[in-house]
Amino acid sequence: MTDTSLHRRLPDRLDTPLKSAVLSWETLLVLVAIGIFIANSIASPYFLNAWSLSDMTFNFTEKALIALAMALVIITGEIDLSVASIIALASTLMGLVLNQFGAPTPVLVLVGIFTGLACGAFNGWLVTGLKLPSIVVTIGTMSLFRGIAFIILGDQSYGGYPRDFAWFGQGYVWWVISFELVLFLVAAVIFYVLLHHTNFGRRVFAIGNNATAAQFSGVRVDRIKFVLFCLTGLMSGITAVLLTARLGSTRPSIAQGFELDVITMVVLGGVSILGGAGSIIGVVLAALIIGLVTFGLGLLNVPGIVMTIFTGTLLIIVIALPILWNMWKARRA
Amino acid sequence: MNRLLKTREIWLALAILAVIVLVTFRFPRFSQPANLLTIFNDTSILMMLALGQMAVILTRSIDLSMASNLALTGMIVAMVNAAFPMIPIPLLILGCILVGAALGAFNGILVWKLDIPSIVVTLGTLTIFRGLVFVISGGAWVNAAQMSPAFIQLQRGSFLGLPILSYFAIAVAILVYILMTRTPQGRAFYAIGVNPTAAVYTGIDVGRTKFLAFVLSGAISGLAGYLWISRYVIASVEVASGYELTIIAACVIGGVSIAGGIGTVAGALLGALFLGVVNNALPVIGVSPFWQMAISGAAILIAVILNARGESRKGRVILRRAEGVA
Amino acid sequence: QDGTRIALVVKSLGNGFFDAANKGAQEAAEELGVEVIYTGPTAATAEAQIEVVNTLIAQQVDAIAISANDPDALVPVLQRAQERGIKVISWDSGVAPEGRQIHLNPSDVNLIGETIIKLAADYLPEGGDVAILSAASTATNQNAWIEAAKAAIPEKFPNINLVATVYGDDDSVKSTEEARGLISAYPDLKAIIAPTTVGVVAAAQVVTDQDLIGKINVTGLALPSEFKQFIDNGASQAVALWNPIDLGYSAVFLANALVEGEEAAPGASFSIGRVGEVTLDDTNSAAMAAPFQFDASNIEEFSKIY
Amino acid sequence: MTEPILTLSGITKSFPGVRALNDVSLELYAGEVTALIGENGAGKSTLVKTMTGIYQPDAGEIRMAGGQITLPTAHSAAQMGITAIHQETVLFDELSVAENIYLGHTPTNRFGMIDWKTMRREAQLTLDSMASGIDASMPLKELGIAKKHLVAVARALSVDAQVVIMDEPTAALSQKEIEELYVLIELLKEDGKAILFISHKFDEIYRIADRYTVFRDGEMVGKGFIKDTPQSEIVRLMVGRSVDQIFPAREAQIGKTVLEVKGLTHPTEFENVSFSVRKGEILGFYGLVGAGRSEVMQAVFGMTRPSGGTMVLDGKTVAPRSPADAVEAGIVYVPEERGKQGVITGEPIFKNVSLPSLGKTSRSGFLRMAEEYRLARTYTERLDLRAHSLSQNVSTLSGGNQQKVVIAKWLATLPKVIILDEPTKGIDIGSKAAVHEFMGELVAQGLSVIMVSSELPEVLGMSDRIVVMREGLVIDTLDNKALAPETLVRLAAGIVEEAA
Ligand SMILES: Nc1ncnc2c1ncn2[C@@H]1O[C@H](COP(=O)(O)OP(=O)(O)OP(=O)(O)O)[C@@H](O)[C@H]1O
Ligand SMILES: Nc1ncnc2c1ncn2[C@@H]1O[C@H](COP(=O)(O)OP(=O)(O)OP(=O)(O)O)[C@@H](O)[C@H]1O
Ligand SMILES: [Mg+2]
Ligand SMILES: [Mg+2]
Repeated sequence: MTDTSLHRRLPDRLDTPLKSAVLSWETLLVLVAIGIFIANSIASPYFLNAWSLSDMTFNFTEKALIALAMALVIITGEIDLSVASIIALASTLMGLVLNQFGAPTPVLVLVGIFTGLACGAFNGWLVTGLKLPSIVVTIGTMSLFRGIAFIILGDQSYGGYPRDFAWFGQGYVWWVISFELVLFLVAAVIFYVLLHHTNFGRRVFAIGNNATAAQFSGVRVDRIKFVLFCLTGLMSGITAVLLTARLGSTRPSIAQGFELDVITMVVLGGVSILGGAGSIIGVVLAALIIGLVTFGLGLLNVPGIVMTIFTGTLLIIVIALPILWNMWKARRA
Repeated sequence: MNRLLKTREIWLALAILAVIVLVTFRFPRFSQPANLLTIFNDTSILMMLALGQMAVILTRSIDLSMASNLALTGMIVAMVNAAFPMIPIPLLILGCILVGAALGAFNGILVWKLDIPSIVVTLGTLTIFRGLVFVISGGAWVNAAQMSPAFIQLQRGSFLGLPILSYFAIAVAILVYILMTRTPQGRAFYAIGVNPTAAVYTGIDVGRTKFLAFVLSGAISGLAGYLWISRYVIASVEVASGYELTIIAACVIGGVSIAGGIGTVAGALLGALFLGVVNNALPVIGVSPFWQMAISGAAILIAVILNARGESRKGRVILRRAEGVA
Repeated sequence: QDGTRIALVVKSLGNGFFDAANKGAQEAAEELGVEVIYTGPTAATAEAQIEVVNTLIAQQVDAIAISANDPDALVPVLQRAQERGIKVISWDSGVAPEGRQIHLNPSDVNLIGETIIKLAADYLPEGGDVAILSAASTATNQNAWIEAAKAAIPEKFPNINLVATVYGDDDSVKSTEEARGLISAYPDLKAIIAPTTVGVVAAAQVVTDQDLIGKINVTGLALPSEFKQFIDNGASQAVALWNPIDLGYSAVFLANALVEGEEAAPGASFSIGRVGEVTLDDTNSAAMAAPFQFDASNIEEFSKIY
Repeated sequence: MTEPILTLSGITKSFPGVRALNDVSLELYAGEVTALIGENGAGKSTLVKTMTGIYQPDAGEIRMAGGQITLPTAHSAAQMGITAIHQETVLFDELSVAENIYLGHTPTNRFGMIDWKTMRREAQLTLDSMASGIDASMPLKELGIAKKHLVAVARALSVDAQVVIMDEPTAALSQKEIEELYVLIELLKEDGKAILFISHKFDEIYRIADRYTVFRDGEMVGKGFIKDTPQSEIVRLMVGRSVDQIFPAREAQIGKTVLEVKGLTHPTEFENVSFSVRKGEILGFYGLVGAGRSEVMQAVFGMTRPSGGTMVLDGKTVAPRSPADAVEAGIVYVPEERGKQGVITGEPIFKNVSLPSLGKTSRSGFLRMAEEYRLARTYTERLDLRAHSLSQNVSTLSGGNQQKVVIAKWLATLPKVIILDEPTKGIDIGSKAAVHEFMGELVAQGLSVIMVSSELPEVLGMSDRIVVMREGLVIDTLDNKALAPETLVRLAAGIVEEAA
């Protein structure tokens, strides 16, 4: 590093955008996704079929919707473990208004969404207002939200959702393109723009990289974190609508264990669990990969639990690979 | 100052007492020694696991794989026992501890050598370990009929009126207490949690210390694997599924700080005991079991809010007036 | 594709009861010359079962025979399967009629309900407190049996006092804890009735551990191979169960009949091979046989079979 | 001529973007105090860390008592008999004082168990020998900063060492405690220990050191005996030029009051702090470390909530509840801890600069990168930032250049008042001059500058008026006309009072 290499007039960047794109995490994920797609096509004759592929999307769209918002939360260095419980509570309250007051579909949807939002706001308040660590807060609210669902519903279930309500979880917009898939794609675009092309997104990254310095730079850290928890709650509420519509019934145990799948998607998508780095494209690709893996193995009638070995190993390997690669490079240097 | 440190545990102990007293009003039999011992015995496994988790959390890490480790070790030991009933139980227990420790070491190595955040590593092994349970068992359960009587009966024996299972918990608690307060290694767990940079300055290898914490939590999970299986006399894929969060909850209620460096053996034990007492009390006083989950969620939130209040009260004082006699 | 493929979807893999059913299903497969795919989720949840059904639809199997984790939640996906030309029957634990063409009850609901109470009452000549430890609160078949049992008590077993119904979720830990809870909450409890193979083992173990053999009688539905020791040690006097092997066997026969073009309608009767014949009722349900009782006299023999 | 106990030669150590040490050598002698002298960032602390096993040198060798040694860990250094009081207090708040002293070399009994009794007793003995008045069994977090520093000293002394290194041990101590430390150092000398003493205070050096070694920009530029060397010679070695020229002469165009702070109070940190700053003025804040200056500034900046007091900016009352409010009002703050509070490491230069000005560079909330680059270029080039590109990660910049990024960030918001907290701490000489020059330019443009500094020459050289703080109180506000440095030191240390 000599002085001559320092430019008087500072260039914007040295690497071309293309070069950095080629070397990115997303490229790695695209390659993995293509690999699994090909492997699936070879392994099962039933895979390459429009309806199969359409059915496959149901394996991930709901979780991926939450993963979009969760990615932002994790980028700021926080976490929300309560998403699955928010779904349970939102779904239960939808069932409650339906069965008690015979509420029509639009009201059901609003109840789902607002319950999610309220739960998210509660988490956000505990984290930013009371300055509590989010991992602990959301472990608590995880039991609390689902617990309320159990109190309301006990061993009962709610059913009898109207036909037009079911469309949210079972309907097709066009041919094999389901409403869930369309909603997910639209949400992905919105979140992509939000995170990568707005001031808000820029501040989210700044908080994740260094929350103190961000605050010292005039970023309203608490306000942004609060909004993000609300957003995660909102997406959980929307997911509650989809899932309830797809199942056509509500039990307090609905969506049990979703949270870990969602976080796996986010982390596999290249979002740093320590905060400050990640992309929506990565998360979308990770969701697709998980969908491909689980559906592909399902076609071979591999039990779900064995699939989790694949996803768990994939997670560790994909995270470890770049690290090992860097270590190897450093050793050679 | 020591008083201040101790208050957290004392408050928790008082809370537990309060629950017991309240329940006793409605149901006198609840506070009979026999019932209290039963609760203690019922909570033994959770107490041990909470101690293992505490060691990991002290080092600013987290182990989400404990319950899966427990299930895997438990399945292995159950299958070994079913196939070779003549292997003496102490040997099996030793084997469990070693297998559990090895699984923990796998987590630890990834955290130490590759510097992958522990939450990612253990999120991965959480699913891998449980998947392996299915793979090795082919999905079949090992049930009471296949286990040897010694295997099942060991923890059910009692000594001085207390079941053997309780002694396991007491032994683990004593060992961890000695480790945490009497050995340089134990203090290293605290040191790297309080201030990792300063720990390096004092010659502590941060990575290696985290590794050892994972080995410890793994070994305890392994031991708990045997105890769990022989207690519930069924080994299946679903054993203790989702229990990892209960373990963390016990730690949090017990005042173990998720940011590392703060936590005591007594706190973790009381945290687990609190959950145990509440779970036992609810059905007895006729509260619907459906309230149980919401109540433990609320308990976690209240505990963490109280702990945070306690911590934020200390502020640095630079005014001579405020410092009093300086 | 070549031969007929029938998927036998169970509530969760690794459950001894379903493994036994699979034995019978494979037997039927051989007899009929069809292929049986034995599958299911590892956790007994509706969501996981839906994913399994989705992949079966993609594989274009000819028929699905399912023991459902939830009677309603599986309806949409099973309807979609039917739209794609797949025959659907439920067995053991049913789905709502919209979701399937036939439901095969292992036995008659009322008969089972009555049997589980009778198992307890037989050994309580004076009467007394009994409690039920069920599977998941959402389990269709258990709920139906419990309803039937409650209905039978007032007339047929007036001195039996049902004090509580708790749910162990077919999870051995939860079941154990619920059983403990029952025992401490109801000091005068005389019997625990567990109409589930997981719960009954857990309850018997608790009774054994707490030295309550002779004070509390555990009974319900149990697999003889898993339960033998508790009959032997006296924690239980008698339990009952139908034959899961026959159940799996019959389910495959029914599914295959539909694939071969037979129509499911009230009143129609189907041959179920060596087990005999069943007739559909108004809801297209059929019942296989009365539950069979196991006690000290015959447990040895049956524990070797299933 | 005696042989040195410890010899370092050819030591080189680089960090990304900085060569902190370049082929330096150093000798330490038994029973003698060697002073290591050099400006901020000269590499002194880095050398200490290579001598204590915390950093591994890229090249060079360490010899002790004739033989070559390696120090792979901090533990091995302690075993070799090298101990240090580090510049940062590297202690554990949640642990007891005794444990802080002994962690890493705790006394154990024959079962390998920690011998708490011995530990507490020994720790208490060490503390008492320093007349510290600290109880070894209390938790460290209950001590003030000066006491904590004493614990760090006790920690170093608890190791049975041949070589004792002290990196600015007196920076946080009061006069009385410093005297105790001198006594201790004499005792160590008598014991035949070799002592390396790092300090920026010449009076101290001349009082206790026998030899000196001077570093400049990571290189060893001179050494010798203190007795034979005049202070001016050492300063010339240190800085490479004569001292008076460092501060730019400027003509103050001072206008009306811009910011008026009255009676600002915080429950634990400071009380009744009042001051005002005028247009075109540099207001210096002087005090010892821990005097509470940073806390006052952070309250003005909305970072902490004061319990009382008022602030008037341009005739309007302001009460910022967050830094964002303060920035909106036109008050900005360049924090002291650059890495933690100043730059967002992990993000490129242009994102750092544009962060508070996103409102200006974006259109209805959507980013416009081209605008960001333009904004960043405008301000970083004005500050003569040395970097390869605007997309370079700030963490790869040297300290001085990071500081420029922080300042550029704030200038882009067009503030009214800019607060600089230790603006040249850890900055190399060249950048330091640039920062000073730039402060002159800022006030010339009509901004108001508040400069917190512990460096006496800087305060005297730059300020129009000086506020002196001690223990959370404003002691005095002085016009910077023919002020004697001693006056400030005395006010800051409270020596006047004690004499009276
Ligand atoms: N961990 C690190 N990473 C990158 N650069 C570093 C690191 N530590 C020190 N430096 C750089 O090395 C140089 C020397 O720093 P060092 O702390 O040794 O200075 P010093 O002489 O002790 O200064 P002071 O008098 O302020 O304590 C500085 O430019 C500093 O920014
Ligand atoms: N009583 C204390 N306990 C702990 N840390 C303290 C205490 N007093 C001061 N410090 C620390 O010392 C540093 C300087 O303190 P502070 O900012 O209050 O004073 P200052 O006058 O601004 O000193 P400086 O010259 O360092 O700017 C800060 O990092 C602060 O956290
Ligand atoms: Mg230094
Ligand atoms: Mg300061």
